[in-house]
Amino acid sequence: MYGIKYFPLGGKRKGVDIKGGKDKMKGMTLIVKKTTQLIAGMIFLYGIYVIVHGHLTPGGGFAGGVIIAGAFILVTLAFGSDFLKLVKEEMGTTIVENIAIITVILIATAGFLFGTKIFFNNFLPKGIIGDLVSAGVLPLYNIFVGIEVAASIFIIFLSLIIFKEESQK
Amino acid sequence: MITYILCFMLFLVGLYGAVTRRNLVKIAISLSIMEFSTFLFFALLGYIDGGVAPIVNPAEPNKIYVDPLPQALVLTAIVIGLATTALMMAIIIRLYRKYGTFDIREIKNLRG
Amino acid sequence: MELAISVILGFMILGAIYSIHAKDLLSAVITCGIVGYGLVICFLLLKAPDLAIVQIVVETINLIIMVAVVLDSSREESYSKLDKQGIVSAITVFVLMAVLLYFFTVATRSLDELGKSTLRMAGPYIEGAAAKTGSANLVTGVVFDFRGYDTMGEAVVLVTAVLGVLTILRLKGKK
Amino acid sequence: MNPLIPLFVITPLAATFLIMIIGRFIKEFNKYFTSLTLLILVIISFYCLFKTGGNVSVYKVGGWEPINRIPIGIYMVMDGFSTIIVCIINSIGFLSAFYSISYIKRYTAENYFYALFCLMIAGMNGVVLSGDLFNIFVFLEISVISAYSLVAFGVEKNELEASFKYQVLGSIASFLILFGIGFIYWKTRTLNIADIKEAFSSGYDKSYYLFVQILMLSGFGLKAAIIPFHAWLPDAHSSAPSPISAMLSGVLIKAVGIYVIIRLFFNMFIISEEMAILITTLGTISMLIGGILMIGQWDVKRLFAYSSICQIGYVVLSVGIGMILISRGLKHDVAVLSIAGGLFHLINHAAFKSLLFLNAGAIEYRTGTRDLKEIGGLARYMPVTSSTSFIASMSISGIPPFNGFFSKLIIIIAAIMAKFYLLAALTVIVSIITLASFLKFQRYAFYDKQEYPKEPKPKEVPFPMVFSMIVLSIVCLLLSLLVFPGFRDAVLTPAIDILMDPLKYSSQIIGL
Repeated sequence: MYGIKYFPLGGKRKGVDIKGGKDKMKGMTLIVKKTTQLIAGMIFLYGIYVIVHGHLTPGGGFAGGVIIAGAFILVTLAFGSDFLKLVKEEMGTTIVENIAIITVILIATAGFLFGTKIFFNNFLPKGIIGDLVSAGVLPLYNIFVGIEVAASIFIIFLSLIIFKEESQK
Repeated sequence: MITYILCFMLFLVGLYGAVTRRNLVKIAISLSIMEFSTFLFFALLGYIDGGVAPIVNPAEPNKIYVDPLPQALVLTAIVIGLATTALMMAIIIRLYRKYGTFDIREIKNLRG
Repeated sequence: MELAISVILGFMILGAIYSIHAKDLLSAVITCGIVGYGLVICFLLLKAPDLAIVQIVVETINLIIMVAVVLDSSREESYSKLDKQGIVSAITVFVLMAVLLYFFTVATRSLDELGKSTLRMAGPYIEGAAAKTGSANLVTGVVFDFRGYDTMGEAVVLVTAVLGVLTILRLKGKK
Repeated sequence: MNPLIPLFVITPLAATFLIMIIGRFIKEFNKYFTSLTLLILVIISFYCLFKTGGNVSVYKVGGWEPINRIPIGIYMVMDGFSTIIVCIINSIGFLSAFYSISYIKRYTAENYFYALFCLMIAGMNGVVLSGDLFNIFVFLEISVISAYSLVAFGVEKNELEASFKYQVLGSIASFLILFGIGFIYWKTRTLNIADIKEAFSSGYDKSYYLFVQILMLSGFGLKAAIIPFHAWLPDAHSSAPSPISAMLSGVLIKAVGIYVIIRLFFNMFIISEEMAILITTLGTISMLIGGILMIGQWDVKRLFAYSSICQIGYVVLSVGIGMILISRGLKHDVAVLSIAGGLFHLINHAAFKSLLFLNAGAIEYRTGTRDLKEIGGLARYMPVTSSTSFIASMSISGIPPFNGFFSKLIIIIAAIMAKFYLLAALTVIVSIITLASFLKFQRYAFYDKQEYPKEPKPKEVPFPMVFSMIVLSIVCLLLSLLVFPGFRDAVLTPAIDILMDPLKYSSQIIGL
């Protein structure tokens, strides 16, 4: 009986609407917050693992990026944030995203400028198959594409939330 | 061959939904279903009997691997699908705020 | 193998039909998500773990976005009885579907069966590809090295969609 | 290996992200930088046209050489045909971007506009310069997704609805294309267009070919708005901001629709008579119905949008006549003439239709409406807009000194020489309908009333808009020169050669 009051079943609790509205951005209940604290870090680490081992095991920049974005989304949903902070966050994330994608293009053109003067050339030494540091530029692509994907999905989510908040005013 | 036909049937179900439904969200769902069937079609094309997942283990060479090319294509296509769905959802929520309904028959400002 | 995939596909088709016809939009969206997760199992059976991972996370994000849109609304599909135009269009679509299905079965008669595929372009991706790209995961090798240009395009598509979402969700269009 | 080829894609992409980063901190950076980038691209593309236009140059991305004559990487290909389209894309893109400098001031978030504009250019350049089917799909998605967002740029009711319609039909088209690519991969196990041609040449299975060709034709036909698939075009083109309408109508439907259809049917599939007749029929229907629907329109931009469908019908029709002749194996010179007419009309249409949409934008910029019944007597207040739109209207209706006349004449002559008398007659009739509609536009917009009915009186638009319109109207006049042999040999002949000789394309690419 006592715990049910704080259990995030969704829908309407006593007078408070979890689904939407201004109340949402104040965050969810204590249990959710504590659980999120525990889990979000692990999800984040798992995302990094998937990205870094992209050339050895299944996964890669895209999967890992989406997982990292999932961790951020979880934290935002659980803890909430006020409106102004959200807008700032969105601006920052946009810049991160653009820098990441421009780095991908720079790496691609790097083979164009030096190396063998070919666009998209894998100009770094390949190393031994199975090592963490191997496969030339592929891990770099994985990392920057991962950052870019994470930022993109987080921006999509944030802009949806911001739009909802704005249009309710 | 039956799997390919079923896969194409899934595609047709999506097409049917996209053409006949009158609800914005339902149209988006139908498009997602078409997307799924296309991904599955590519994955089916790459399968080889007795093949293993295309991850090389230097200790055990000379295995049969499934075709990695369609998998790479699907990987690309999945992310493109995510992008289109996100954009479509943004337009849908915008239209809902303007009209207060998802029904396409009431959203008919433009002729033709 | 073929049987297992066919059974899952059958359930996916049923789920798709239900999802298209459900009255409550939330259940429609969630059923669509379940169909997507069914796809994950198919990918695992087809020996495509990369795709399974990407599909499962992307489907989750997709579901979050869709539910966020639907939850805010009335959720009911305003259902009205089939009018004349609806019946005509439904009949046309069914006929068209039957014709397409027939042509599909005819057209695919001479093609490879499931699991009997040969390799032409992908041959070099497997033989000695690990030495060429240095990547143990052949899919990553293909995605970022042989077809890296495609992948750059794909990342750009995502950026384009983000720019589009930011553009569309502006409150004021004109000054 | 021509190192200039990847620049067409990298430069606009890099410009996009620089605009997104630097444009946040420095105002006014975005507009001038976009125009500058596109100006550079225009110079490079014309350099390519006159320097290397004739021969096929291949760029192997990643430096992957073919193994056993089977290409394994992605190839970028630049030949006569794609060079022409690249020149069109970048020139119209530059003029539209320059025009936007004053036009888009009324909207918020200019950064996003210019970023999406550059992405659209990058996507179209990528589609046109690609020699790989899946690569075409990826870049097509870049260009159409930015087009969806740009159509909705005004975020009012009409824009959003048009964008949604465009997006639903565009997504269906994308999945049809993707399914078709899968089908081709199923049979040939390769994605390079030249290599697919090689693989197709062994073993001919009629039902398979027909199915694949219909999938591809309906997919790209939806993008090109050929008639049964045209539902999105009038809404999208009339709702978008005017520079974007000019891009969509003048370039996008050609680069991602007509160009790819012609490329695939001439250089990848084996031309069969059934498909040739189907394509000709679709072209004829587009031409007729587009012309008939055009008559009743009072909204300026909708009138132009329907006329786009009609003019695209001309292009498809003449290319289709060429295909019929090729598949029957007779009258090779007439087929060449017919395809030349189609390509010439494609180039001309890009020039005058963009000009018309820019004019419509100028009218809307000063009067705030697009309804022909509410405006009138503008000739006195907006002399440049009036005279340039007169040139464009005469071009599109085929009045002698302008470019439209020559291309329509070539199409009609080719139809008569191929003994398709009915088609020739229809072409003439639709041309007259076009003339009537555009005379209506001229009369009601510029000459009908002595005085503009409302206050304040409109005045001429700012310099960037005037500049773009004048340049385009000069281009309309200059393009007439393409009928003379010297210019034709430099521009049109290499493109026709690559299309007419089915083995040239594939052998050059694989052999190199």
